[in-house]
Amino acid sequence: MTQPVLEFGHIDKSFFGAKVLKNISFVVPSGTIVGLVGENGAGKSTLMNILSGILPADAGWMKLNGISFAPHRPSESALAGIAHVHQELNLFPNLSAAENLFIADFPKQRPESLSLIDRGSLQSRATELLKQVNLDVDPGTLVEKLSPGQKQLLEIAKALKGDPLVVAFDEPTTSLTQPEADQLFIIIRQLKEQGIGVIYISHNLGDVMRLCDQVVVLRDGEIQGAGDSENFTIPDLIQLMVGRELETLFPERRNAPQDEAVIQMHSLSQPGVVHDVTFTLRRGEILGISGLMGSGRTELARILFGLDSYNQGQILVEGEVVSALAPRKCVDLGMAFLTEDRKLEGLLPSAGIVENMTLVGLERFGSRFLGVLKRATLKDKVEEVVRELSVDYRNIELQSVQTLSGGNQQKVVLGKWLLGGSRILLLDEPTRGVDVGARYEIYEKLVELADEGVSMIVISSDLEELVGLCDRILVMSRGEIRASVDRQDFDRKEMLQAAFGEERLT
Amino acid sequence: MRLSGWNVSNLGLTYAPVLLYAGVIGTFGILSPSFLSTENFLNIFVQCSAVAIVAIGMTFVLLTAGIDLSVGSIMFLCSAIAGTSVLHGEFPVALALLFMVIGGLFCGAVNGYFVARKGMAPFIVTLSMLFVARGSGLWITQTRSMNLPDTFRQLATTRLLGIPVPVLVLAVVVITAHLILTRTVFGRQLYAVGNNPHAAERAGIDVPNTLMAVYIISGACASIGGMITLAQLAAVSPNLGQGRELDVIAAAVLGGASLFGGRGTAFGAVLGAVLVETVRNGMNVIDADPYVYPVIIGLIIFAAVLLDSTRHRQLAKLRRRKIRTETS
Amino acid sequence: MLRNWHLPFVVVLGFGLLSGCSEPSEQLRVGVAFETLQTEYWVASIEAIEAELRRRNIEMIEAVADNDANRQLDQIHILIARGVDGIIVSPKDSMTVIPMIKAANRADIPIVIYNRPPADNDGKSVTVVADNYKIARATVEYMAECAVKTGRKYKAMILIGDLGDINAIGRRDGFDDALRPYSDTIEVVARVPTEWSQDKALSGVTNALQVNPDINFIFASTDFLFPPLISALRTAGKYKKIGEEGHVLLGGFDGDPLAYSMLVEGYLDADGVQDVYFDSAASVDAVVRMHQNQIVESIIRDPGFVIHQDNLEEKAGQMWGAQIARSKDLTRLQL
Amino acid sequence: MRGNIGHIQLFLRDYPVLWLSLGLVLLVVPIRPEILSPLNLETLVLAVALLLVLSLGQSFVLITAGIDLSLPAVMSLASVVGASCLAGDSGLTGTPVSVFTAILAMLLIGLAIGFLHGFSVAYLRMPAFLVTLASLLWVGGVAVWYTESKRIPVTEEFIQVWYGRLLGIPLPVWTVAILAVLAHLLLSNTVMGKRLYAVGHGLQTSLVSGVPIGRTIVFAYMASGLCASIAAVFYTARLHTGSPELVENEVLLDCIGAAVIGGTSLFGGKGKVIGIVMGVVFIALVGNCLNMLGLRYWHVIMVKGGVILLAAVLDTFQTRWSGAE
Repeated sequence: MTQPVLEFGHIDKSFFGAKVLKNISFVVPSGTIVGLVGENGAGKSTLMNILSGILPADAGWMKLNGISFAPHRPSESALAGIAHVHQELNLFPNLSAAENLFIADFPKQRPESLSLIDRGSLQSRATELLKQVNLDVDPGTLVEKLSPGQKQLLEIAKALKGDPLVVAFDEPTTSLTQPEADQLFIIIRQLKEQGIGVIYISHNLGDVMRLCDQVVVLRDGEIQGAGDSENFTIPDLIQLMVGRELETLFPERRNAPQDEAVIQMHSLSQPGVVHDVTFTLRRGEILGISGLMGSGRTELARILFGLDSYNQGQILVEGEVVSALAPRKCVDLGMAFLTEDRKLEGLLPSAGIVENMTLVGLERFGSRFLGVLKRATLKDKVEEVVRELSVDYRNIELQSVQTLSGGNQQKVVLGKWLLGGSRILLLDEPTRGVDVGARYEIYEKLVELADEGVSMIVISSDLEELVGLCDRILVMSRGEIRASVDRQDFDRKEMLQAAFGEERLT
Repeated sequence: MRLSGWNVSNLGLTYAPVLLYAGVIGTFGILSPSFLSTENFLNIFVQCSAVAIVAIGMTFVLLTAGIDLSVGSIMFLCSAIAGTSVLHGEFPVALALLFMVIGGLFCGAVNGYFVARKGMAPFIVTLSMLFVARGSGLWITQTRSMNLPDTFRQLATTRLLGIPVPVLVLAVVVITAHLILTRTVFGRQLYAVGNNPHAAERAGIDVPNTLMAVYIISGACASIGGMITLAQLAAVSPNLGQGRELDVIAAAVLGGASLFGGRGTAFGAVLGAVLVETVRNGMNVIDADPYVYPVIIGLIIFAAVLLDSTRHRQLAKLRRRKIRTETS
Repeated sequence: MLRNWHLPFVVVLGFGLLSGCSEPSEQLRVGVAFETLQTEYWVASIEAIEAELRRRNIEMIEAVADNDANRQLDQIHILIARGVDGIIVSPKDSMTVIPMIKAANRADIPIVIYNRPPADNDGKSVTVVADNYKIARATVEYMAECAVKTGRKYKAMILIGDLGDINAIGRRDGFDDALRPYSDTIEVVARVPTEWSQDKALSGVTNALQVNPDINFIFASTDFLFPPLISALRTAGKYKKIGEEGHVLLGGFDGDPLAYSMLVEGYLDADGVQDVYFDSAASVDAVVRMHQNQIVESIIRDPGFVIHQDNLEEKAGQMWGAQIARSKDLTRLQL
Repeated sequence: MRGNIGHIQLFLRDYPVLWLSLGLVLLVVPIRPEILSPLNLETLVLAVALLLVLSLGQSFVLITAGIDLSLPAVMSLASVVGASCLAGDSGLTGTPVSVFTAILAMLLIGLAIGFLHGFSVAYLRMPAFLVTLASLLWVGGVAVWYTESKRIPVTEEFIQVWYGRLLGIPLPVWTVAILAVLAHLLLSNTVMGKRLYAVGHGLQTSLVSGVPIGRTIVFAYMASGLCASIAAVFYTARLHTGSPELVENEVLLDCIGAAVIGGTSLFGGKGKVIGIVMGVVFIALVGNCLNMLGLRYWHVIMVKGGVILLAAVLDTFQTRWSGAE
């Protein structure tokens, strides 16, 4: 048994009388990866906030390397050797990779009172750190030019800067493709080899099972189960997390897709982006598109929704040839696009639920002349959809959606399109940053819609998700469709191979 | 390598601002040969030096997504302080200049206090300062204009190594500002704060102090700009600096600073100021109808902005990530 | 609850009304509304008016509109609401003053227009104004005579004021008309728009001197623009006393302290003077007489005069700038 | 009753500027009771009306995260064009038709320049600040150029637009009240209103959601131009003058300041007509009180700055209260 590097003892915490953490005790041994799982609101972030010194615990203690540890502010915690890799990327796109690494403690030239940056030392120390995480870019590169995976690696490099004893990862893979995630896991295992204690928080239970040595399951602020991960199965974990049995994560389809084509794409090409893409989406079909980040899957969706242009090929919607696509026109055609960047393209973060939900379908509630809104109908309708999707909120008008959890945010975006009467959904990473319970609810809703004849294209990096949900999966690589697999022929290995395409060969 | 059409248009877009300058200078050069003399170019720099210096300070503020509307009034208040202390207090000129800088630092610190410590909107805080500083200045001068001794004027007309002092001051300020922005911890952290103040706070940057500092810098730059104006005019008039905030912000933004923070450079601010002054000077030199001045200046700013936004859109298109390399 | 909430309001209101009623009303009160205090001329004017009012034991209520005609109209309305016994207004221009006259007429309060005459209107008002065109023309004519005497050719420049100000137009036209007969000796090569702003004047003059280095005849539409003009001339090495080689013929308008000291030192050839003391005394006198329902002529003209090297001793006593300069000993500033 | 009081308290808490306005009046009344005289109240109401037109127009643009600095210039150009329509030799001079034509011409100018701004911002992706700043220069320049700085008189009929009364209440008060109610209904109750907020909250999201952002932004700037023209009609009639220098640029600070004090965000997505009205009342009241007190010129300016700061300080306290709840 290895030395415990971090210990939590009987931690309690309440907000305004409501207990959010109750008697939390567990140990993070050095050189061990501990998975911390639980639904949103289970108390994971509160616990991490206590660890990082943002919040004080009401009762209980923590020990770091056997010494009692009670940080009062984040800097204290960092100094003691606790590092965090956040879900929300705390990077500054207008600065270089090296500058991002050392933003709070630049190496300085003598005399230090001048605060002049020692650029040589900055460069060499940054290079060294980037090497540690296998990130092969020039430290002078602006962060806005890095891919999401590279950014996540940069975040880790930042965490490693202070030679930490414990590194806590909070949803590190949400914006990563599978190979990028694999790369990340290699690095995390390296940390483990170095004797660092790792806390790994994720909604992706597959990853947790693959990576972690031990798991701790939280529900409503209490530990529901803990131990070596070999002793748990994914269904066990889910049951512990949600407190009820979910027979399976993916609901069964009741109706098969109809034969009628809703979208037909013929030999669509745009130089440098996609090449000769042909496929058909049928009514009531859930069509998955799998592929690596940068395989052209998101770009294809953007073209289909009129956000980007194409120079060859034809698109038919409901049998009619459409040209000069634009989002507005697509919306009129009954299409919806749930984008991968929820904050920038999906939500009006500082607006309320009603304002967000009515964005697409607004005209349907306005009179023909002058567009005067029927506010009562509108609010009723929003409340109906909100109920249907079981969105959790405090005030439907005044609460800004950025204060909602990821799952609820995604439900709002989905609700926006449903309220707008969309019948063809393009869903790009629909469950990114969404916890297990909400994820199940979203799947359920999607399948229900498909059964009612709504067609959808689901783009996801999570192959598990596509396999569970889709009637058919297209595999893309380098802007081309490499394979089209029907449900009965789903084979993970084959699809992965297709996704890697030429890359695997070289 | 063959220059393809694509390359030419790309080059043209990348250097669009340069082409604009060349166009403006070329047009005036053809219309009046005396426009192209070295002396006249020095003139342009001398005449825009005050605005350029204040615009550099403004760039610091804009980098944090703030705004400083009070610079024109600070220029006036500082000049009023200097004028009064020399005329009525019989202080030596050097001391008066010191008072100016102290005045600028103080006004900037007050702005900074309310923005950084009280978390108030910079627009409102500096708008208040605009009124308070101008009011105080008018109070001090009793709205009289003051004519200052010759020592002040000599500050503006003396040349070192053939270069007028205001241009030298501008050079010192712009180089210092450039070094601060690119080579110091504060400068780099400034870009971080401007990009995302919450993330900057989490990263351990002292955001309030950074904000405080930019308003103080802006106040100081305003006082230096006031100093140069004062030296050039050898007088304090009650409308000194009035409405200057718009000229200054225009210069900074023409030079590439974003009103939404995180973007901008010191040299850019100077270029923006020089462009506007070049047009004004050029029209003066070709003896254009005075009524047409504002029309032309407005249209050239419009053209510059149009060019810049077109350039950005086109460059973004051209630089879009390529997923596949076309073999054909 | 509601009553409590209203109570302080009612108390203060009542107190206010009471104190308002008990205010003594024997002393006359005159509202003085100036469009701007931007130049020495306006400051001297308002101070002269204040002094004259004080001499007559009349209270002055000041309002300055900061170049905004609409704000000035508001201020007039507020003066009327305060129940002043008369108004002296220096308006932004000849047209926007008309609604002010009408408002005063409606309230039956006498109104005197200072310095900027109103356009034709059917309102009742008295205007005290200097003849800008005539004084400017006389000033420039004197300069032209000086020029002719030397027998040389001259290149002339004018610093034009704000083109929206009728007085600026008058002075410009006076300049043009004065030089018309001398077109073979004096050529106008530069017209610098200044909008009454010193920094615009500075860059304009500097540029003009760059293009036409041989300019040697300059008329400034206001003395307020002398500091930047001198700055530019010195930089170009052209600021010379009368009689020195390379002297530039200089003329100005207003009669401010700086102009006086320039005359004394021999830099300035001529200056058109508006007689501030006459103007202010006449304004106050008119407002008081109108209040007493006496008949006052509708325009009181300030003839003004040109002060120049030949009549300096004789006229300095009437020049307001000279009084100020002497009282403050500003001549020692050695501009 | 209790419910009512609850509402009043809520209202006061949401709009601390109301407290401040009230305090200001209470402070000034004992010194200058004339402030409550009908004559002065009318002056105050008219000042509110004038500033409110501009602030409403400005807030449409502010809500979309833009800004319109061109107002003074647009007003000047509309003013001189309108006045020269009245002075034209069309044979209509002096008839109500000429007044109608003049007003129409003025409104068209505002709409046209507004359209230009909207187009530049929405379709050419130019920054609003610079586009409208350039217009402030060139449109104002055109006005001066066109008239060579001369003032143009207007007819007696035209003046009635401002001085006329209906049921004893001045016409502009009616006009502005109707305008404010319309603006309120537009912003809170129509498709276009919601789109304006959406564009201000998130341009990219609005684009993806099929909001016609181009049209929406153009609408905002045209509304702002229209309001500027209406203000120009009022100013021109009030001052009896078509003038290329109708207002000083400071009016911009007043109208943006009023909107911001009334809760409109310069970063878009926030702003209500009721708040803007209160901001405008406050700014107009400060001006009126200071003139009433007859303070020296410089004290007036200083106090104005101080009071604006005070309003903002109160606002941050208010935010903190509601944040704590």
